[in-house]
Amino acid sequence: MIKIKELTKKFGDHLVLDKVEFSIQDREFLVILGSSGAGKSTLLRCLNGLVQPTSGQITLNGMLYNKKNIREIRRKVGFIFQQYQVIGNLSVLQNVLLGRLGTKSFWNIFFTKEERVRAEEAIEMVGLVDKIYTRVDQLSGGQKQRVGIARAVLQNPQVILADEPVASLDPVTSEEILSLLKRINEENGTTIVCNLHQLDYAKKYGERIVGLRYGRIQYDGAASDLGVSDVERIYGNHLSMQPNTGKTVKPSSTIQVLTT
Amino acid sequence: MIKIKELTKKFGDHLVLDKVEFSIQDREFLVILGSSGAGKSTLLRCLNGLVQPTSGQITLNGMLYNKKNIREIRRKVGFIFQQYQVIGNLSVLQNVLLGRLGTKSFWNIFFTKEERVRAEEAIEMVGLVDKIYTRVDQLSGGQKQRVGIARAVLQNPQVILADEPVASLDPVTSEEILSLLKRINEENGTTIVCNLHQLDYAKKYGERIVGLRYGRIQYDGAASDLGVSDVERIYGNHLSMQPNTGKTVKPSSTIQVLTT
Amino acid sequence: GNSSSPADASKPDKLKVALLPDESPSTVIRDNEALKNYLAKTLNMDVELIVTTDYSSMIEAMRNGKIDIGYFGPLSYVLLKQKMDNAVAFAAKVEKGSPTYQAVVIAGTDTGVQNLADIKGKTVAYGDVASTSSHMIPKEMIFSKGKLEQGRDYEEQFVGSHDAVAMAVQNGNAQAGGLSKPIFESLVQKGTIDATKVKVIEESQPYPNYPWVLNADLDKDLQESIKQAFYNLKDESVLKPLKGEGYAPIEDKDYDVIRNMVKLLGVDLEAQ
Amino acid sequence: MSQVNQEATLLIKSSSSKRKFWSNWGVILGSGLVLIVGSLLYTVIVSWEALTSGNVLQSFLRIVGEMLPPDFTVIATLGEPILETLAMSVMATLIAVAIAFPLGFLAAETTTIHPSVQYGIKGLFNALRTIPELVLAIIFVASVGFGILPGILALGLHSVGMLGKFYAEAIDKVDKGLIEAVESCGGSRFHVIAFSVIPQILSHSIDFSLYRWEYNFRASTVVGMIGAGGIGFQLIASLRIMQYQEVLAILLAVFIMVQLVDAFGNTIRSKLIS
Amino acid sequence: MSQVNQEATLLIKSSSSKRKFWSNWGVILGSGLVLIVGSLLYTVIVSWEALTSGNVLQSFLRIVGEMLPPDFTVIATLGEPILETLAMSVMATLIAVAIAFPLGFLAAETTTIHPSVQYGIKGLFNALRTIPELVLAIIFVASVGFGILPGILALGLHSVGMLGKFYAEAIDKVDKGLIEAVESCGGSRFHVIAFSVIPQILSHSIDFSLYRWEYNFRASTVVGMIGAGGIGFQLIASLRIMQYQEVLAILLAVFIMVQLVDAFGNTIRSKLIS
Ligand SMILES: Nc1ncnc2c1ncn2[C@@H]1O[C@H](COP(=O)(O)OP(=O)(O)OP(=O)(O)O)[C@@H](O)[C@H]1O
Ligand SMILES: Nc1ncnc2c1ncn2[C@@H]1O[C@H](COP(=O)(O)OP(=O)(O)OP(=O)(O)O)[C@@H](O)[C@H]1O
Ligand SMILES: [Mg+2]
Ligand SMILES: [Mg+2]
Repeated sequence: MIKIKELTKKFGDHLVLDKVEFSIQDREFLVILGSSGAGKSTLLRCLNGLVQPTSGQITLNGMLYNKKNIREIRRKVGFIFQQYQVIGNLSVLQNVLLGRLGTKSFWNIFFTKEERVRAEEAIEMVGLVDKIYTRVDQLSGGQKQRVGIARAVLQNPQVILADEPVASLDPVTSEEILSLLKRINEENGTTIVCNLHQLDYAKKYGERIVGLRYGRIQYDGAASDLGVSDVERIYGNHLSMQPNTGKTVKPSSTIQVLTT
Repeated sequence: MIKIKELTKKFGDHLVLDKVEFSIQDREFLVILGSSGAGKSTLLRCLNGLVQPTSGQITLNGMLYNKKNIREIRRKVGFIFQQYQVIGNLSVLQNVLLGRLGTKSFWNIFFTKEERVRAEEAIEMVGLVDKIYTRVDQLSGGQKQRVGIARAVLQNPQVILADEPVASLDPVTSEEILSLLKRINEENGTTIVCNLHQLDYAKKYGERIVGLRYGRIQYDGAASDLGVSDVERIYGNHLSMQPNTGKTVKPSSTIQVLTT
Repeated sequence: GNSSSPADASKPDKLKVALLPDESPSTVIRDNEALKNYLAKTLNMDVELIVTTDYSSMIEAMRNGKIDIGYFGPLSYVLLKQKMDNAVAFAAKVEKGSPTYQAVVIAGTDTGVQNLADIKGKTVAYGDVASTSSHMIPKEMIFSKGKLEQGRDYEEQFVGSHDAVAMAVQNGNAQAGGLSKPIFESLVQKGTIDATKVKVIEESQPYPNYPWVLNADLDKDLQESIKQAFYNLKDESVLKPLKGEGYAPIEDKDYDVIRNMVKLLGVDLEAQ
Repeated sequence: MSQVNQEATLLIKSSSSKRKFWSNWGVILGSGLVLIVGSLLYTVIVSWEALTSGNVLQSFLRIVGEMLPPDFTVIATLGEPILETLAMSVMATLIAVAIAFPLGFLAAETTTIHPSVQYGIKGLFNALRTIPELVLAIIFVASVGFGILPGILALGLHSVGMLGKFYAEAIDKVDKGLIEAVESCGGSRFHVIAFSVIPQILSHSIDFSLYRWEYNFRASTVVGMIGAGGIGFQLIASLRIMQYQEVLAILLAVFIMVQLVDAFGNTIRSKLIS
Repeated sequence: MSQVNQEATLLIKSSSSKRKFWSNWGVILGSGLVLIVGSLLYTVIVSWEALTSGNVLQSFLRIVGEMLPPDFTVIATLGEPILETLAMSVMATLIAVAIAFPLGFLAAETTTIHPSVQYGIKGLFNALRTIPELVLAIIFVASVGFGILPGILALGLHSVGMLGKFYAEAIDKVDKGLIEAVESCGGSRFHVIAFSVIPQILSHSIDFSLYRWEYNFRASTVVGMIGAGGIGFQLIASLRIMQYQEVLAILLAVFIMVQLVDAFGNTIRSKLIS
């Protein structure tokens, strides 16, 4: 179980997370919603220890996050990055094998045959078997995303934090990946925390939804209970761009259409 | 009008586009669908001259794509990148101003006050006004995406090629961005070619849909006509991961759940 | 003194001989085979010849027992001796019948410099800081006879080598310069230096020539055979590349004149 | 865990075929190996005696000991030489950057106008690096006389060779995606350089240039030998007459300068990143 | 278009406040400017005469003319010296890489174990660069005698200073996101280095190391002076007696070597990228 207490994060004077407080139960499939810049990624990164909170506490199974046990926590908490974060000049296989590093001693950089076989299985899962020796900087966007997913899958952690894992994937692949996460969740009992932008996926796969806005929790409840008013509270009309406000058209501007 | 004739692209011996042939009418809102790795990005990149086709021809308003007129073509054809491709250590404003470069002489690297004002307007459009002087490497994923959109908007081209412009955006922002593209399309008469992964958006915003699979056109028709069988033809069951195929469970594998 | 040669250095199986040619080192390399063979035959032992262009490294190598005998410039010998009691100068090259040599002060013909006193306000080219004949001797000449002091009365420039001194004067970068007389003569003879453009304005008194120095830690018999090998050197084919007529015995006190000169010029050699 | 998986080591595969991989890298690694083993053998053979003679450490300690304590009285005379060296190194670096930076773009595959120009300029850089500062300095002393000017010219020209090479190599390592970002807007080659390449190589280029400044400061030992002045001459002069304590004091003065340049670089670097 | 917009020039803003921007960069740019203008003035003042005296070009052409045609007869004698230099430069570079590469990680902010270690090792690198090869060479001649060994040790140790600095700077420029990729899996600091940092700096590091090899080949002119042999001694010897035609011939031989190293580097680079 992950307990988050008064979690606050500032970048400079920009408050990104504002006293966020909630718990994540074991075996839960939690979806985090929020508009762009709401702090979803930052929250997830805190849960993996990649971002040092400005204040507040996080515990995993009662273990407080701190420098000393960070490797142990990370071994138990896998991460799928929004911006792929795959290492361009390593092959797909090498990138996926990184998922095993948490189990290795400080100096050990070699992988066993068994680990390799498992990595190949994970790569097969995400449909990249024909790219196994390809350098990942030659992959398409969705393919890179899947490398990151295979990496987390191979890690086989207690918790998988997935930061928009299907953002660059087509609907079929998206559903397959989310089903995969769901199955890992159900069959292996892995806790899944997943940032999503698609409400339909959130409702279909998530058990519980946490909605963020300006770094504060706006909604925390069952996925099935999420109503239209909740969605509005989460997303608001946060862009300055408001259609049909009746602003006057700027004359002779080449981008006049935008300013109406 | 863009005419694509027998467009073929190989990376090594990997055939990514296979004699693709279709035309894009002026003022059209065209959505390209296809699974991950189908060749959507490659197709769009060919249309901007960023990828040199292995064979085949592309013409814009009858002008053949070649080295000599590539700058002229690009000035008329804007691009929104799937992987943002914003320049990390320039500010949001500087990145957006790049959209004006096509109109400038070879050596001119200065921008006028007017251009700057328009850039600010475009930044306002995409809701990044408070980040205008921020270095873009400090932005969230969706914010970077919006910088790329503002850049194309400022360019005010005849054609905007958008490679998954809303992949990293939340639903509200996504709809706003797509509405924005739609309005540019309708009010300015800008042709839009847009790679999308969300079928519902494709149907809502696209007039016409082209479906790609393994580099070949599987569907080309009105968005409203896209039926379930077409969708299956476009996406297929392309992952090797097939649920319920009854494979035997590998014993004692920590990722056994994946191989069922 | 801190001579600390290892025990087995007193009778090495191979004699290490170092040359620091104050002129054409490439010629020396090309021609050193003759000297090497002569020594090997006479001493009946292996000989290794080392040629360097740097004074400091040779001094340090000698002090640390890395070479057994070496051919030093007078000033570098003085420097060495000061730090190594066991360094013994035993032979000096005989040129024109005498184990001495001279330096010259030269000047460009069109500079109007006729004598040492005319150097006032001019630029003088010297070779290397630690060179006897392309620095110390000419500087002393200008100081004692011309009554001019560096920095106050004229400017000095170090250009690296004897040849470069002559060249600097010839092409007008310096109005005057100092170098070894034999080298200047050979440069004129070769035509490198045009005698109508550069002239000698003053010759120095004779100074003891370059000494061969040996390490007194060597086996006494070996020392003696080495000395005799040089004193008895008559073979033209060996001597010609060395540009000498033979080698004459010499003693440490012969170099007192250099030490005095050093003191006169105010160079502080009293380190440690 | 005893069975080691070769795929996962750091070797980078350029293709999925193992055979191709080895024929690609085989030549490179093979010739590298021959060079290394050959050099090692040669060195050991010719230096066996020196390596095994007993008093290596003792001699080493003695000469180092003679440098102690540093004789700081020499510092008093170093004021002008340091200023001279500073001016010489700054000017040399400035000249070098001014020439090498634009030429670097022509020497980089990514930004050159034609392969023949690329190879021509790379060759020029190689030639400039080949000619030692000492030789250049001699040529310039003959041309412009003594003083810091020949030193500036010699150090500056020689530096062009190194800086140009480094700039060009950094340019060839930029993210091609960000070049496309500018190209896709219809930007010219010059726009690509100004808005994509330069922002990407800026940090590295500053590092190279500052290193070269520091190098030029130190390299005054070389040109100092032949009359180009500066602290280098003082160092060589003290070395020649075996005033090792002075040598150490001068080196400490140079060290402070090196530390300052380094700190300057760190400041810029942290400002660029933040 | 006459009105120029300052925002869009290449200056990189570190904050949205103009004031902060200037106070950040003001010090750096200000001190840079003082240095440059000061140096320029000093140079012009002390070199005015040299610059304006008429025969600069004439003298320059004369001395260059004296180098022509190159005297290739000297090449025949260069066989062994070239081999010596090759062995010396390879060994020196090998030693330098072996010491500097691991130390580089300790000297980089990104991978160091403690700031004090970081500054300590950076200081060591600076010190090693400060001591000229010539001084190191003399120390090693005193320790191990003449031959290529003192040359190897001098060049190797001096090179540690440069390579270490460059490695560390490259490490501090890696994409932090890719470090997170390994960290997020629970990788140790060593895993981060092996699987994220090294793949990212590999290409740059190879460039630096090859450059240093080439540098060490060329720097044999310096250690050649102290009897370390090699082609550098030949060059200095010919230079001292002003056999400029020989000098040119030797430089051409060195140039070929430099071109070869450069081509070797290009091959590796293109293999790494493909
Ligand atoms: N390293 C950083 N330095 C400064 N500000 C940052 C940094 N990282 C993120 N931010 C800011 O923090 C805010 C939240 O960022 P975050 O990445 O958590 O958003 P998000 O909810 O994941 O958005 P998206 O859906 O667009 O990915 C943004 O406004 C962003 O600009
Ligand atoms: N530079 C390249 N070198 C080699 N192969 C490439 C390169 N770029 C793309 N590919 C390959 O071409 C195929 C199509 O790539 P493309 O980026 O067009 O796919 P896509 O349809 O945009 O997929 P996605 O939806 O995942 O972005 C992929 O299999 C990819 O691996
Ligand atoms: Mg995010
Ligand atoms: Mg794509």
